[in-house]
Amino acid sequence: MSRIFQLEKYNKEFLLGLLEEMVLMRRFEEKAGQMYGLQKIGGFCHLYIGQEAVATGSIAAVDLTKDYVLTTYRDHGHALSCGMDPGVLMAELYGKVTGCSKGKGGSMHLFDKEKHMYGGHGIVGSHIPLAVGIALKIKYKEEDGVVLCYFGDGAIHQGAFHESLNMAKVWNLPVVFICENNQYGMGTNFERVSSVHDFYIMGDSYGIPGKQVDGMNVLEVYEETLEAAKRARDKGIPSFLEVKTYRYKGHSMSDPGRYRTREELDEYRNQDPITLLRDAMVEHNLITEDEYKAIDQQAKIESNRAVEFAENSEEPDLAALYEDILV
Amino acid sequence: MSRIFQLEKYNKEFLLGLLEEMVLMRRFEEKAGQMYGLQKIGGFCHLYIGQEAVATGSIAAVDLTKDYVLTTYRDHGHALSCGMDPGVLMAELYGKVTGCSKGKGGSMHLFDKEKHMYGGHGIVGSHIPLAVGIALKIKYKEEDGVVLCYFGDGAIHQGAFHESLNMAKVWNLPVVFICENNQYGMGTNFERVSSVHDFYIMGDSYGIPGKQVDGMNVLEVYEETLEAAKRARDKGIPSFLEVKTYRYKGHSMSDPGRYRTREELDEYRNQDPITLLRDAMVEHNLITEDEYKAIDQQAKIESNRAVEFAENSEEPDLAALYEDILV
Amino acid sequence: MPIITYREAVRDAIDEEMARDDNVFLMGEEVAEYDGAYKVSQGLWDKYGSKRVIDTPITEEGFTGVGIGAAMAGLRPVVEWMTFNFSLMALDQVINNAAKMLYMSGGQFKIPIVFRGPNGPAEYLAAQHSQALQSLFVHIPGLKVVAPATPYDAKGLLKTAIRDDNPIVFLEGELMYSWKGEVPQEEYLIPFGKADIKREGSDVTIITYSKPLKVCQEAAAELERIGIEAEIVDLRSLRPLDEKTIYESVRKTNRCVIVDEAWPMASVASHVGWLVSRNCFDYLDAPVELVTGEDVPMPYNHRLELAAQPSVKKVVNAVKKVLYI
Amino acid sequence: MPIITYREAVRDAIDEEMARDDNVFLMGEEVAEYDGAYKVSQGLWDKYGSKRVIDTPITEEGFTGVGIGAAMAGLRPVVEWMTFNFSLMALDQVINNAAKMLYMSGGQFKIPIVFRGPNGPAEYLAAQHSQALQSLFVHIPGLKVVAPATPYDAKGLLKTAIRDDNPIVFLEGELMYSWKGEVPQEEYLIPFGKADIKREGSDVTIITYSKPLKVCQEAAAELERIGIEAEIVDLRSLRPLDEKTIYESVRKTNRCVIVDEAWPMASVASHVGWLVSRNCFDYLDAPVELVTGEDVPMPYNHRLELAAQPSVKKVVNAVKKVLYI
Ligand SMILES: Cc1ncc(C[n+]2csc(CCOP(=O)(O)OP(=O)(O)O)c2C)c(N)n1
Ligand SMILES: Cc1ncc(C[n+]2csc(CCOP(=O)(O)OP(=O)(O)O)c2C)c(N)n1
Ligand SMILES: [Mg+2]
Ligand SMILES: [Mg+2]
Repeated sequence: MSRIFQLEKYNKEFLLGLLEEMVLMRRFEEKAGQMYGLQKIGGFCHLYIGQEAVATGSIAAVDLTKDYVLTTYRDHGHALSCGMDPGVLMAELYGKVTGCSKGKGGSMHLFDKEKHMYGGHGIVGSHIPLAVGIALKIKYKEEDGVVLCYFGDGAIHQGAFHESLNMAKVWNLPVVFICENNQYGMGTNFERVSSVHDFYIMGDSYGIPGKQVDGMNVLEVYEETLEAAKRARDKGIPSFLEVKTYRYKGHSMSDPGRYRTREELDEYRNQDPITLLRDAMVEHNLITEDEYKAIDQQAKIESNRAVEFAENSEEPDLAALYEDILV
Repeated sequence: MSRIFQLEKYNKEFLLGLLEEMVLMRRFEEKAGQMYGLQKIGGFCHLYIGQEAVATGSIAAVDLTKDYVLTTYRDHGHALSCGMDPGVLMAELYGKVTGCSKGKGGSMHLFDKEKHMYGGHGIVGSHIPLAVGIALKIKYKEEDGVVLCYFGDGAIHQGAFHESLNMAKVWNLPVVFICENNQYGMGTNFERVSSVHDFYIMGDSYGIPGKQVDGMNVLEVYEETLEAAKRARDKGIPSFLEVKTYRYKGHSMSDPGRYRTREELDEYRNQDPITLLRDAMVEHNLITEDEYKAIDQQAKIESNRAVEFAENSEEPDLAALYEDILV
Repeated sequence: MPIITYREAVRDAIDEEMARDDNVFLMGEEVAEYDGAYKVSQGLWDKYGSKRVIDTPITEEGFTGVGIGAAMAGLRPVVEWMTFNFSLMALDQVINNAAKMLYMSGGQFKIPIVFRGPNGPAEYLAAQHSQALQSLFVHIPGLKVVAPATPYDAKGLLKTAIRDDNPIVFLEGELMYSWKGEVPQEEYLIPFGKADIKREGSDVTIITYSKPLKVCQEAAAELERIGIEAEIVDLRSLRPLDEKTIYESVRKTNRCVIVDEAWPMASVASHVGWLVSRNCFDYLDAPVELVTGEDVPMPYNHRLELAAQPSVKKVVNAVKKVLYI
Repeated sequence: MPIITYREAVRDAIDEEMARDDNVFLMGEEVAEYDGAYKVSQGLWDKYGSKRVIDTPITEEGFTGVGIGAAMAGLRPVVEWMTFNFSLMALDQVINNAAKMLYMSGGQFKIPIVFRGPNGPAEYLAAQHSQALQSLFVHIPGLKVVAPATPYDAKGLLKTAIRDDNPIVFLEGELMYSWKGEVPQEEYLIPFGKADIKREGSDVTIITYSKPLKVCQEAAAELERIGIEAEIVDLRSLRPLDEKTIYESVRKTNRCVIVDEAWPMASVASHVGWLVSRNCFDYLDAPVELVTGEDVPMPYNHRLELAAQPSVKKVVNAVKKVLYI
């Protein structure tokens, strides 16, 4: 697959920002995986490797002083895109009190109210209505915000998705529904459980504009989100973006991923979102190999620092068990 | 609205059967309403008056020795179309032990396993997956059946509807999903809670043929159901029919129906499904006014007999309270 | 004091809180233009308009989640479930989202929301439409659950609920809506976690809440005629539970009957039964008896339906049993 | 006797019943090609194919309803919920359809179905993925609920469940899947409603079920060291409940501790606590004590997570308390 990157439209800082963010995600996730292997992290841990362009491109298109992000348990990438500190995230993965959710949420439940990162949700499909509720608040308060709501291809079949799209349109609420179609639920190729194979057409059932987006192209994700967000912001028209992407790792750390072929995986690795942007930028003389290496080095350093921060942080006090149940 | 009835295609017995069935429904429901007024019947009681052509036309298109019917709490009409005895139905409405559900189900829960009337369900949308399950059994057992699953315009938004259509198509199951769009939930015009106003297009999201059907024309309902049932039976392709109809009475007996205008009601009364068929048959010299009167008289007699049967039946024994909880 | 119905008390509480705080709004099926399936919200749409009184599609899971999302973002939704029977479709939202958000976000997201509507059996409605489902909610940490039985309690507790920053499950009752009682004109709030002694007595403690209160009051009147003075403790708030008032009463009367229209297993009734047994161990002169809804799906037939519910006779018999008479 | 894991016991039960009866089939998320999220169904798809081992979309409400419909029509589905946390999305189907169909159809439609999967906390999963939800199901008439704690019990009870003509909720546990135990090669069935005395003792009765059995066994060993002989009653079946065995044991030991990993309010634990208090009133030398999951959403941090669950120490302390030592 060949892609056209019209880099001329963007300033260099912006492109570098996207690249740095994606590289940081990649290195952060590798580190998380490594620490999981060392049993520093336990439970479910869903890595974002391969999907970096989705969170990066789309969240770059909004303004989190007024806009909002909600996603699934596969939330490390989105949290980083929202500007959350890698150390605070890693500490949460470690279950430390310095984590964003005080060690009570863990990998699947990253939250930062200040940064408008509204979670990190574990039940497939169930956070989609929450996004509509946040959009309702925006309209109610006559604010200027937009909600980006991410979910997987597996969530498409859940009733909550359909109920949400209908309500968002009936009430004209500013939500952009973003399906990260990484083509697998756990071990299930989406085509095996889906009666249609192009999800974006489902917008039609709700009078909502639907579009398929190349999730390996961070700029396409950015552009499409920008347009959808603008439509939501200016006209209260919700949108539905089906972003085609791929995860390189298993569903979670415990999944060996035997349900797919080496070839398929390689095919996607060959259209790696980071490599694609880097190569385009190199081609356009926006970055040198060495500069890229420096970015990568920086990402590694930040990820190591995150681990260090997590390692050196305290566990929550036992008293925390009975805190935060009620206000 | 003018309708064309191509009566030539049908034999007289068949047409008379449809007419008789619709008239019986009308008179039965009027009687039920009357008995409700006399407090012989209590609770929720959802009359089918105005919608007779839907159950009559569609159930005429299937063979209940191998096919199945499931519907909502607005189930008296379907029960009659399935050939259930008016007396047994009225007795159920009275809560008598001679009722089809031994007086334990009532108006909303009419069942007849023998006649393949699989209920009578009270939770909006929740019986739709059951229909898919029955269709699964048909395929599993390599039988020749089809399931007709009825629900209202209000049920369209429930997640269960969408989950069901997807599964029916993924597994190629013989179900015909029939939305009786009588244009109101309780007091809510469907357009106020629906992001699209033509439901039949929703089939597209599931690769399921969708069609809008004139629910005041019993023959159109019959033809479309016949075609959908054939497709389901022969090819395992589910269908979605949106049947446009209207209820003359309130949502249930306690609803005065103030949310709609006299004019709107009159407009639909002027396309009454019974009158339309009767007039067409008169025009085609298939029936005389006197013969029609005799049919009507017969329906009244049957309805009166049903009341008599119910009145003369016993209440269930108190011991029944603890029966039928488990097998 | 003016006498109003339970329905009016609930409506007035919503109305007053909506007037007081712009962030409060009401949503649910048929709550706006139709004035509510049980007319609880009558007139509110006329007064506040479609922005603040919102008709939803029939999507319990979805609109409950929308309410929770709005609460995350700072609004104060009152979500009406047409009846609690349909709340089962929304239980994932209540349990996995509303009750857990504060905890799993490490204290960042409070969820100020009220889920309310009629709970418990009404008449001739059969199994799917006649359930008293409080036990399911009371089981869940992160929720508060209240179940007032009088107009006075309904108004005071609902106003407290709407101002509370936690998710509240507020149980009303179709048959209670027409019950009447004195409600002061002046504003008042009733705190959660306070039971109310609806009748003082020295011979036996009858613990109840919600609709069965009336049955207990009638039973107490009947018992009085044979010289038995029953004390009636109306829990009002199920989570938190006012253990102190319960124990004080039982330690005084030494006998206890619990009356609850829900099913018996893993219920509020049996929970309180264990609490009393444990914490009044040295005071009890007889085992704690329960009068609950019978352990059956609700039948349609009215005679059976009545037999499935707590009755004056059942309560009187239970009291006699704990008094060994 | 061969020693196998709990996972294998569950798998063998399904396998044997599928081989015995063509109407039995398995459906759920990832049960077929992926061999099950927890590998319970490993090999079954290879053996029985896509007709009888069915991967579903992620639609708990929908596929649970499909199972119930198939059961109405005469098949015998085994529905796997990947975990019980997700069963909340299907609760309306279980409670309003499966549990009520027989009753509201006047006895016409039986629902022979098994809902099964791992329940209760595992490790590092936080609030939405670590819930012991049995109390919600036990509350409902029209269901049967079983919760075996050993491979032997799991196999025998699951085979009974699959042959039963009623809706059965069958609770397993992620952390139990690797537990090992003796399971005979020959076919056997275990009837519902029979508790099993897992350890005999004369000083105190510890009532438990499911995963906490192990904690109770360890506690009993520790208590033995200080001369206390605990009798452990493993309920196995929660609905129906074997009251007879419970009372016999308590009437012998005169002291009772109930251990349950679910939350305390309106729980199986407090229900049994009330039953014992009431029916062994004259035999109890101390109030019944409960050791339950703490009344909090489950935290992610492992230390907190462990603190939220029943532990050997908590059980030992509760036993000491009822022994006044
Ligand atoms: C309601 C519910 N059912 C099942 C699960 C278990 N589960 C977690 S992730 C997952 C697969 C989801 O796939 P998809 O939506 O494509 O997201 P992805 O993991 O690929 O990002 C499943 C089945 C869950 N968390 N919630
Ligand atoms: C899940 C659920 N929510 C709410 C109700 C209450 N209710 C009963 S009928 C009804 C309106 C349904 O309208 P529609 O689907 O159009 O069917 P109709 O009554 O018009 O035939 C509502 C809201 C219910 N029974 N189930
Ligand atoms: Mg996916
Ligand atoms: Mg309708």
